[in-house]
Amino acid sequence: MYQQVAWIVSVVLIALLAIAFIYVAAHSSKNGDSAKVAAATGRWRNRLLLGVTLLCLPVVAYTLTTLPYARHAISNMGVVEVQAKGYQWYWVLSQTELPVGRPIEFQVTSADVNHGFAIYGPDMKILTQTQGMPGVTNVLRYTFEQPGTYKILCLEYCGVGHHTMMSELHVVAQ
Amino acid sequence: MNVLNRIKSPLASAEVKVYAAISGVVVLLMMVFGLVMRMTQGQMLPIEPGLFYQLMTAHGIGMVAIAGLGGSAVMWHFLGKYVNLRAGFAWANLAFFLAGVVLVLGGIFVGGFAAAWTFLYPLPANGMGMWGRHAAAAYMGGVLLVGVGMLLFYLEAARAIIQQYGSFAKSLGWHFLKSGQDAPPATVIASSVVTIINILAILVGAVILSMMLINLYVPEIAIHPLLAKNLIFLFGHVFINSTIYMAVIAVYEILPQYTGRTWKVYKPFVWAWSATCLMVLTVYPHHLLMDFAQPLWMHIMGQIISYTSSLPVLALTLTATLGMIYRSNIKWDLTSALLVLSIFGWSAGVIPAVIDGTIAVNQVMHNTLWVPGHFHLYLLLGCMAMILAFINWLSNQEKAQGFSALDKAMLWTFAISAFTYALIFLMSGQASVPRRMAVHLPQWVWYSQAASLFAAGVVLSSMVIVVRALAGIIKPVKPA
Amino acid sequence: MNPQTVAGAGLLLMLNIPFIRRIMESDMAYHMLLQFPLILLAGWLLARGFPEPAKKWNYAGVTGLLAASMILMFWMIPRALDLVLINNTLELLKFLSLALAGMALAWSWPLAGMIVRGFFLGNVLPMMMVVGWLYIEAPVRLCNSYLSYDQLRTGSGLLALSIAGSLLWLYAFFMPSNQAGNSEIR
Amino acid sequence: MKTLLASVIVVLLGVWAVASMSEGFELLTSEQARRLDIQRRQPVVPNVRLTDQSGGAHRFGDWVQAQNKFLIVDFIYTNCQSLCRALGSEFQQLQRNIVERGLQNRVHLLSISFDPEHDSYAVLGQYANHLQANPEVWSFAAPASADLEILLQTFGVTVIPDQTGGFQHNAALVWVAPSGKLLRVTDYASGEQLLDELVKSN
Repeated sequence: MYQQVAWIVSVVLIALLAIAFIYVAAHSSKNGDSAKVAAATGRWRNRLLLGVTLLCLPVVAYTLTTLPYARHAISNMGVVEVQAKGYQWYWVLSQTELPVGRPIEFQVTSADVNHGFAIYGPDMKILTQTQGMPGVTNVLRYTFEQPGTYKILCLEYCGVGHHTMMSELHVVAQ
Repeated sequence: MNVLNRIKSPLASAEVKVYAAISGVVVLLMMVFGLVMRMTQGQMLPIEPGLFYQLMTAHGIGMVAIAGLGGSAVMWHFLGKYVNLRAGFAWANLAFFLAGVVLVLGGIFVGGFAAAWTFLYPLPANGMGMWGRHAAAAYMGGVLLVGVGMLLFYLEAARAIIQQYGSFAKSLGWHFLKSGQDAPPATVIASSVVTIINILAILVGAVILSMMLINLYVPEIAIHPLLAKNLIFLFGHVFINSTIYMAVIAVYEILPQYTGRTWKVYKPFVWAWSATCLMVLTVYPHHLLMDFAQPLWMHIMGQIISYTSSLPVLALTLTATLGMIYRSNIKWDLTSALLVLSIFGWSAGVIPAVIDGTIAVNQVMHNTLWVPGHFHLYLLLGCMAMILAFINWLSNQEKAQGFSALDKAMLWTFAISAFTYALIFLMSGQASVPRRMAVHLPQWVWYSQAASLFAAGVVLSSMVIVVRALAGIIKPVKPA
Repeated sequence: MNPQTVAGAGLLLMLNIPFIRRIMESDMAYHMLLQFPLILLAGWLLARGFPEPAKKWNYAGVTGLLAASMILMFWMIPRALDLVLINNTLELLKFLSLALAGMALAWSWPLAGMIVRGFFLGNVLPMMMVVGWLYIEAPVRLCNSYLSYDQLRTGSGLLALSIAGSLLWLYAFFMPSNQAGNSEIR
Repeated sequence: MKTLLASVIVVLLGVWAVASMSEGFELLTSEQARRLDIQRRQPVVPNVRLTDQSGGAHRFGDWVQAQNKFLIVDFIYTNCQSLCRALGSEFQQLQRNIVERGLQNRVHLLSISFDPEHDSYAVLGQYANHLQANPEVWSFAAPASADLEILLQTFGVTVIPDQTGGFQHNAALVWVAPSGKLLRVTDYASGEQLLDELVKSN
């Protein structure tokens, strides 16, 4: 979902930017009054700064309300705990069959170097991720909504076997 | 003390030309590495993963270093018009740079080191037989040497700026904010910011590199991986950002000569650069948003500063550039076209970058090809375009030239190829294709194949631009 | 005789009184963070009474500051810290070399310009930071003769010193420099 | 030019000094130096008087040769709250391992107390019981006070009193050959790995 939003917003904004450049470049040959243009530039600059601020403030504020970091405040009722440990180049998971609809808590760490722990859906799109770091346990919570086969890919470069480091999760209805 | 009487020969000095020539050649080589990587991922070349990751490491560190060297050339050349820089330090920097490059390349291609240019602890010590600790030491020692050279370079810049302006407070224009008098030139402001942040970044880099070197030989002395990651990204992020801040000086200095308008320094400009100085040092946590163990306030700071750090300087540079060319009767040639293109590339790249700095998006985009997507926009289409423009400008005796059909063809090939190439990265990121993988899943291969086509376009057009420019630079200057 | 020289010599002798030496070396933090700087200070004071020797060999203070940073680096090796406690020759060498480093600083710092000073600081400050951090992070004791708690304190002290030094150095960049216009800035 | 020459000399001197202190950049701490030194020199255990946990008196050197086994030695004191516990559980683990693999006839564990004032044989006996040490595999001993110094020196153990009335000491496993030579010193958690090597070597 976020992928689509990010892509569409980026493309639209880049296109607007390109239009601005093409428009200005197309009007670059005539000799205009420098002072007037400078004044207009100042106005545009202020509009842009104001516009960007007005646009970004709510976005920043809104997106900060849903953070993925599992905090202690969250109730532990009914949470399924899964230990995940990365090795060069495989995952060791305490269980790979998981219930649908229940919050799963992945406790991710590593035995050697940094790894990335990304959960891919059956359509091979990333659903969520965290880092697997030696000596550190990152707690990732996720609730699967559909049964099916999910994949775990390593998303942090970890040596020559990095691209082979994949595991499967089976999410089943209870 | 009159600034004018310090201006040396108007044309570039020997050290600037050598910097520019080396940058041009190495950029081409690194671009070829990039093309080979994309073709390997597109299953068009039978390259083993071991070699792929070596190439990836070389491409990363090579591009960072050469963007640094090319940016230094721009800064040295134009800063030298306002302050008294001594060439010896540029040569010393180059000597350290070349020695470092030899060690780095030796570590990679002789020693087999392939821990990516970010040398994330503790991967360099865990080669799993692909490389030994001497290879890792050669690589990290080489990076350290490059850092020592750069430190000398920036110390000389700091010395010269302070000698001319009295202090960084003055050269950043803080007095101008109060009095509105006597603004320092844009070049001096940008150079001061880069000097400050890069001296700090290099010292931080030296700390983490030394620690990792010690750890390599005395493994009992362990480092906390999260702390190490913080330091590495603080160093890496600041250094790569400042390459653009150096290269953009080319826009500030060269574009006015094409339009006959001046790049006026006004208060928001001073504000924006000073704020950048602080923010660029504190924005790096947006690389660590997926390290859940990091304190929460750093994540939130990472997201907020991601938004605030990139936008001001950019918005000002963007509007100022557009205002500079609008109805200006600008003389178009390869140099001016590349410079305008570079500001587009920089601005365009910031958009996906800021979006990725949003924690909710980072959750599904971190370490996908979205990341190289955004930075290829502002490094390839931005920073590199600035450096190519600068090289071309030098080769034309720093004058506007005619815009030949070949120039036009190469400009458009470069612009369209580089833009599309980066867009394919973004598109792949949107489709959750991971970055830094030698082998892609079958359904992802076509992205790489399409990207290879445009990468070839980038290589081809850059090669023509660089080779023609080099010929101009090497040619002895005719007495006027 | 220059009173500073006398004070320096006196300080050096005082630090050598076995009783004081034993106290200072009983704790790692005193050893590195008190005795070392005091010997440096003694050397620095001692040198004040003499003109800089051999300026030709010490252009812009390069040689002196290089020597000082080399000596400091050597005494940051944990093994060296351990060995001076049981090896008298090395203990003597420690006093001599650190006093020499102090003298080199006194003679070379005024000769050095911004760049040489910057290079010296850019060398010594990260080094202190590295060593301080290693002392804090190391899961094992790095000096067999000292308690792990001492090691932690010493590390924190070194780290604090180097951060303070860096901030001070940064601050100096923003201060109106009295050297402005002085073409002697190197 | 003279400055350049002087600087080069200074740097060379500095590198030489650091290199000699770090045995050619191989080590930074005296603990590493001690391990390397023992591995190179392979000194013989001193023939000091030891009292074991059942009160039996031996000469260390003679005892090793009489046993004719590989010896894994660690140094402890029974009042220890921190490191020795880790050592203790490591030895328990090793003891299990040795029994499981039937290596009793080839490897023996020995914990030596460096606090003979307090650790009489009775105290050591209690300690051994507490750790469920099997006397066939794992012995405890303390040297005579007069011999302590020479014993610690040979094994390179440094003991310093801490603020709480205990001691801090370097913890490691020392491998002694049946001939009485000290072979090498390794981390306290590396016992299993070395047992593997021992098994493989025959």
